[in-house]
Amino acid sequence: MEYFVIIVSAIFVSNIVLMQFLGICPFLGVSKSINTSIGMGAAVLFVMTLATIATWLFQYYILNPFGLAFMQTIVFILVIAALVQMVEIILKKVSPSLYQALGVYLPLITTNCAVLGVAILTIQKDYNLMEGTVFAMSTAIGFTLALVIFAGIREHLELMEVPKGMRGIPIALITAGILALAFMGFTGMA
Amino acid sequence: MKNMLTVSGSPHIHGDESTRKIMFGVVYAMIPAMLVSIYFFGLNAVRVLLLSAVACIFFEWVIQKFVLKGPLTINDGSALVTGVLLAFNVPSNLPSWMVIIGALVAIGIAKMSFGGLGKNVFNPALVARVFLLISFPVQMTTWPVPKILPGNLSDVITGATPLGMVKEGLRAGQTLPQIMPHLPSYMQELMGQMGGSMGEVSALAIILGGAYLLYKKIITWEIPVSILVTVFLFSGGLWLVNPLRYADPFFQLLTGGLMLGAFFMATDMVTSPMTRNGKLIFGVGIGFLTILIRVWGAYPEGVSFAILLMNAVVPLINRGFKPRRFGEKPGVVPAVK
Amino acid sequence: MNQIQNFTKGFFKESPTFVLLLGMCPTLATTTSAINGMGMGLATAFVLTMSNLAVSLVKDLIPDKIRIPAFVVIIATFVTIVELVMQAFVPGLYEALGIFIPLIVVNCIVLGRAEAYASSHGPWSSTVDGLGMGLGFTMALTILGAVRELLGSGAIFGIHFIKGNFMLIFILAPGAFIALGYLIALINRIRKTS
Amino acid sequence: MASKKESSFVNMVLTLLSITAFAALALGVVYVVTKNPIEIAQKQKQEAAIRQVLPAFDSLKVVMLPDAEGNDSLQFNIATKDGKLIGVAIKTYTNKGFGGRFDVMVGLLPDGTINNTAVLDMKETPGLGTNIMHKNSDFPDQFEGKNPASFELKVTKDGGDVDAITAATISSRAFCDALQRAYKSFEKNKSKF
Amino acid sequence: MGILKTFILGGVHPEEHKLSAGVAIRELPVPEQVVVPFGQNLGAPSKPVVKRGEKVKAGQLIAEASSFISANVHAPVSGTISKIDNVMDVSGYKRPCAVITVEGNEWEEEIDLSETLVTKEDYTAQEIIEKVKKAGIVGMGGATFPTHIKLMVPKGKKAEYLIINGVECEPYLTSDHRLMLEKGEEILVGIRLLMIALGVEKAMIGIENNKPDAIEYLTTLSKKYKGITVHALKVKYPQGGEKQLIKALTNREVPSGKLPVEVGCVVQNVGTAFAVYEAVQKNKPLIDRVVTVTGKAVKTPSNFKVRIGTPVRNLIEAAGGLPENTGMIINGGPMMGKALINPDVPIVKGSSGILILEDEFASRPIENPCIRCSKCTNVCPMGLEPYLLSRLARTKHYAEAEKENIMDCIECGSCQYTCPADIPLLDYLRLGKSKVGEIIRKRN
Repeated sequence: MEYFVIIVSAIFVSNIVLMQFLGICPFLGVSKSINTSIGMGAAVLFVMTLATIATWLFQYYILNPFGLAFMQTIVFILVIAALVQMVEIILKKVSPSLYQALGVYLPLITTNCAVLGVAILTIQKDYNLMEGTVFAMSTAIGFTLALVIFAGIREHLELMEVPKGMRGIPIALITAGILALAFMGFTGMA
Repeated sequence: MKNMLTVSGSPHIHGDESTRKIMFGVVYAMIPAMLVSIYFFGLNAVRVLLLSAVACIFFEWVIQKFVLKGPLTINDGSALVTGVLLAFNVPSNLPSWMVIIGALVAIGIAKMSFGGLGKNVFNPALVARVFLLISFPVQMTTWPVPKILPGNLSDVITGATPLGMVKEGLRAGQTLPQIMPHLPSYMQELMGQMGGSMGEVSALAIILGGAYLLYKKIITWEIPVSILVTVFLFSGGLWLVNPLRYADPFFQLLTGGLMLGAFFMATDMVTSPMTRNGKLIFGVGIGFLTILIRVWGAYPEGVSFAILLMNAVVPLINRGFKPRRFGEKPGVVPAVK
Repeated sequence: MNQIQNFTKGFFKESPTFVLLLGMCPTLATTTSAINGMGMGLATAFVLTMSNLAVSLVKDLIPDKIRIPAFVVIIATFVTIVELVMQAFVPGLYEALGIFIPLIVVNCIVLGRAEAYASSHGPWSSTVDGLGMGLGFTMALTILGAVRELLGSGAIFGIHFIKGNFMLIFILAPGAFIALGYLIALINRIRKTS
Repeated sequence: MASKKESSFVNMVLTLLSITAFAALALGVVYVVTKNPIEIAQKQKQEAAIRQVLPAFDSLKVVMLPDAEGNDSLQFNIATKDGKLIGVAIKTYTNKGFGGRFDVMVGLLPDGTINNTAVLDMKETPGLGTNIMHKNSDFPDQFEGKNPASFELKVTKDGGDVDAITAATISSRAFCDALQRAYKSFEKNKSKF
Repeated sequence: MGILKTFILGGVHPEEHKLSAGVAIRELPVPEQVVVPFGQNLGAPSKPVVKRGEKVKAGQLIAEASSFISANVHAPVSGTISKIDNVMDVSGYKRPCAVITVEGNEWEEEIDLSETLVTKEDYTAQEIIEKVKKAGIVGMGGATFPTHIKLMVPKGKKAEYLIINGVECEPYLTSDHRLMLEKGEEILVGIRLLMIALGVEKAMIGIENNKPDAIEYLTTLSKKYKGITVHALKVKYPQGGEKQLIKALTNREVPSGKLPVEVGCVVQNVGTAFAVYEAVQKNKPLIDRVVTVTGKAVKTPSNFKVRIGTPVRNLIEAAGGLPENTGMIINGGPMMGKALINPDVPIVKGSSGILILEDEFASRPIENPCIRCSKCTNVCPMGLEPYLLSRLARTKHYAEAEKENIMDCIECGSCQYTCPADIPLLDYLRLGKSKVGEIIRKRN
């Protein structure tokens, strides 16, 4: 039940993009087509989960024992950057096809604040490793969900004559706002 | 032959459908619910209806004329439809300035920002309703108790909606059999003698209007039927599992904005899918989300949220559910030797 | 470009928020009131200025291949300093801004300016650039915060014009997107006409 | 412009190491400097709440005491002035809130009269449930100076004396629940102050 | 009879306005001069074999097929070739034409001008196809695809049914209807000949239920002819579309981009069957046809038997003259016909009707925004999404338009007919089709 609450909360109730404002850059930048959104979503799922596990281990086995918790930010960002690099190198060698699919998105993810954000939130919420992993995966799914829905709407708006002044980012933000409004319906579910 | 001949591409004749006809068809279909709201909520209902309609038309005109500087299309009746629907979605005692803000949100944010009629992704009246609900939670959830003319001309007593009473009762640890006696009867719910937004109270009046829309072929059966069936089955299943905790399916069908949502809000052409299968999926999604929010969410009513959420996935549905292309199912084709 | 122009470009012409559309996450998340927006902006401005200065000072000592990691370390250091200082002296604001203080590390403005400007300019210019951009960001966040606070709580900088709340939605998530959307549209319009 | 350093392995490792070392040093210094102020700030937050709900006092004793049912313990901040009991600030909670659990600091005078309340942490619906806080409405004012012995801590709908917040009965009820918990525990542990 | 057959996807039901259904076919007098375009068929225009000043007899070959998909053209009258020049034809473009000044009434000797019915059937398939080819017969329903090519079943395919299109689903038009009533026997003989040419055992005549007299008449007659059945169909436009008619009669669907023979069917129009009868039994090339002249403002809506090359104006005069408030003259029906620039262009092999619309119906209403009512999608007989395709074409997303099967569009106009927002959907679809077609050609 605890996991169920984490999952529902991360995907819907506190959707990372629409309610927490993390990962807005890729949300606005990579959401022009449904296919790229799915690719981006998959890449985020992959990296976010790994990064959360890695940073969790760092926090509880290195930072906390040595009283270095205040170094969290700097350590986490380095761990994530290194991780993305490693994933890129390993993926290139092990599965070139997966690399082809996700490769272009990987460099973008280092500066995706959602990844660092989720790593920090996992610590803040006192999740254990398993909970943290579930949290990270559900958050990534929530991110992908928002991204894909949004991409669908933007592909649709692409064919419409949106007023000149509203085209591009303004209408995207307003759409996101109404989407967030709709997501408020999930309030209270977890 | 006086003038030059007109040369244009075929076809050269046109059916008798028009946007205006469709929009006014919707307005006519709303008349029964309008009358019921006036019957139960009196002059306040008239005030909200008029204000909302006039404000919506006015804002559309102002934005088209001074902001977008495009052609004026307020004659097409779509702003009127939005205005009446918005009025239907608020309590009859909502302060006038809030009604005006609602109209501005519906027309300004949800409709004209996207380019006007046909381009909006979300149902304008519902965006306004949810916007108001979240902005002014107190005023938007304080419902006048319906009284019959002429007693309702003056003082207003407020009460809760049946859904709100159920939610609160459950929160307070009561069981449904304990709560139910305080609720209106099915008959009262059908007629509309219960708390609620002014246009949504009478299931009967809405079904009447819905039947007119179906008869005039302005809407098709898929969306309302799939919503109602899903709500009935889902809530019925829950009710069978635990009748102390979950309300019975008839209650779910008759209360809140379900009927209004199913017949008037979800069927909005602009924001619903294009194909039959798409419409069915859309309706099932709305029905499912409605019960999900009603039963497990913080808000007692979920129809508006459910419709807005499904509005958001309409582009995906349209992509996933294409009409059956001719030639896809060749039928019996003889073997060629 | 003289230093005055270098300083002022961040306010309008190259406003990181309204024109370059950088750092959207904190922009949306922390602008529930003018004061919060301003606090976030100033924290970012500090990191931006200091990291620009530091990067321009050490740029020639850093081999190209590890440029980005080195910059990230520098930025993260300043972010942590801000974190600790805020925790100590403005704990209320620190709590209100929450996770977005550590997240300055991944704010594209900071790394973006380090990479695009400080790594090829002198310390003086870089500091001015960082300060200008940072204050431009602060201004944008303060404006957005003020708009949201006014519409949401009927107040600006905590001074109430209306008793109680106004349109609550503007201090919640949907209002953030909507207010920023219209602000950007408005700024676009002004830029086109001027 | 001075020529850049070559990207040789030794160079890269050395540079990164030295930058990290610098960074660690700088952070260490700042950490040491801010350590105390941070602790003070954190302590002050709670103390501020206690000061808000109790009359002026000069010394504070913190004890953990069981609640009325004896299955949980609450934090009692016993305040004295010149050695005389001024009041007790109890950090109580409820699980019945709209957004689940929230914490309330309740200041009770020695005779059990409610002096004041402060909501510490909550996830109630903005604009509705958040009205249980002083800054948002006058709902909490009605508890001031009331003694739960004579003032039924229930909303009027449930037969009590508390006027619920419009459209936020659940939060109002939860608030009463938190207060009730504190009061019962106070009554039970009275002898221990 | 039970439930009437029809096609399943989409379709509309415009008001029928078959004003001239009860008016017998009249033969229009030969004009003083005829203009015969060389390109009257789908495919390559034919190559002239006569010169200016040459004397020709009625039925004499004046231009021959120039490539595989092409058809012969014959002199419809006797006289002198006064000019070979570019003259505006029904397409609105100037195209090579032979202008013949009519002199006398001389016919090619082999042509049998008697009215006697000849039912001879002992031809080989090859003989029939040869005669059809020589006579320059093209699809008379309006598509003008050379008929002899349709009769040559590609290798590896087998025709099972000959489908005869007597649907005439376009409003106003009655030429096929009258032809079926007045030349029923000849049509059935023509169908027999077509069956022999194709080597099929079964032929089905599809007629919409708004022509009960024709259904009854042909049903009675068909009993005498082996393998021919008559089927009443529900009235629904565009049932005359090849693919729709096959679906209605056999429940088979021609796959996207494929020919009807893929599902064992070959479709011919009743007018074509009649022309085949004349070509085979009477040696008469295709030099005249039945044309409906109609319109609400037309004094006497009529059906005329007209020589190819006769100016449209002559037909209109014969039907009571051009109405005062004429806004548009259409070659063909109101749904798929083409608006004429002026009434001086000549009748061609594909002209099934001349429709005159008054001013008030001629101008297009102002386009409103699409309200996504999905009516266009519901009426599209090909299961396409016209609202989307038109948007894609408008915003130049041609690759997506191709993926959305824009090339399947049969240009029936149902979408535009039904659109409540008066969007010229078909105009955009045509634009999209031509652009996508270009892209496809470039790719191959």
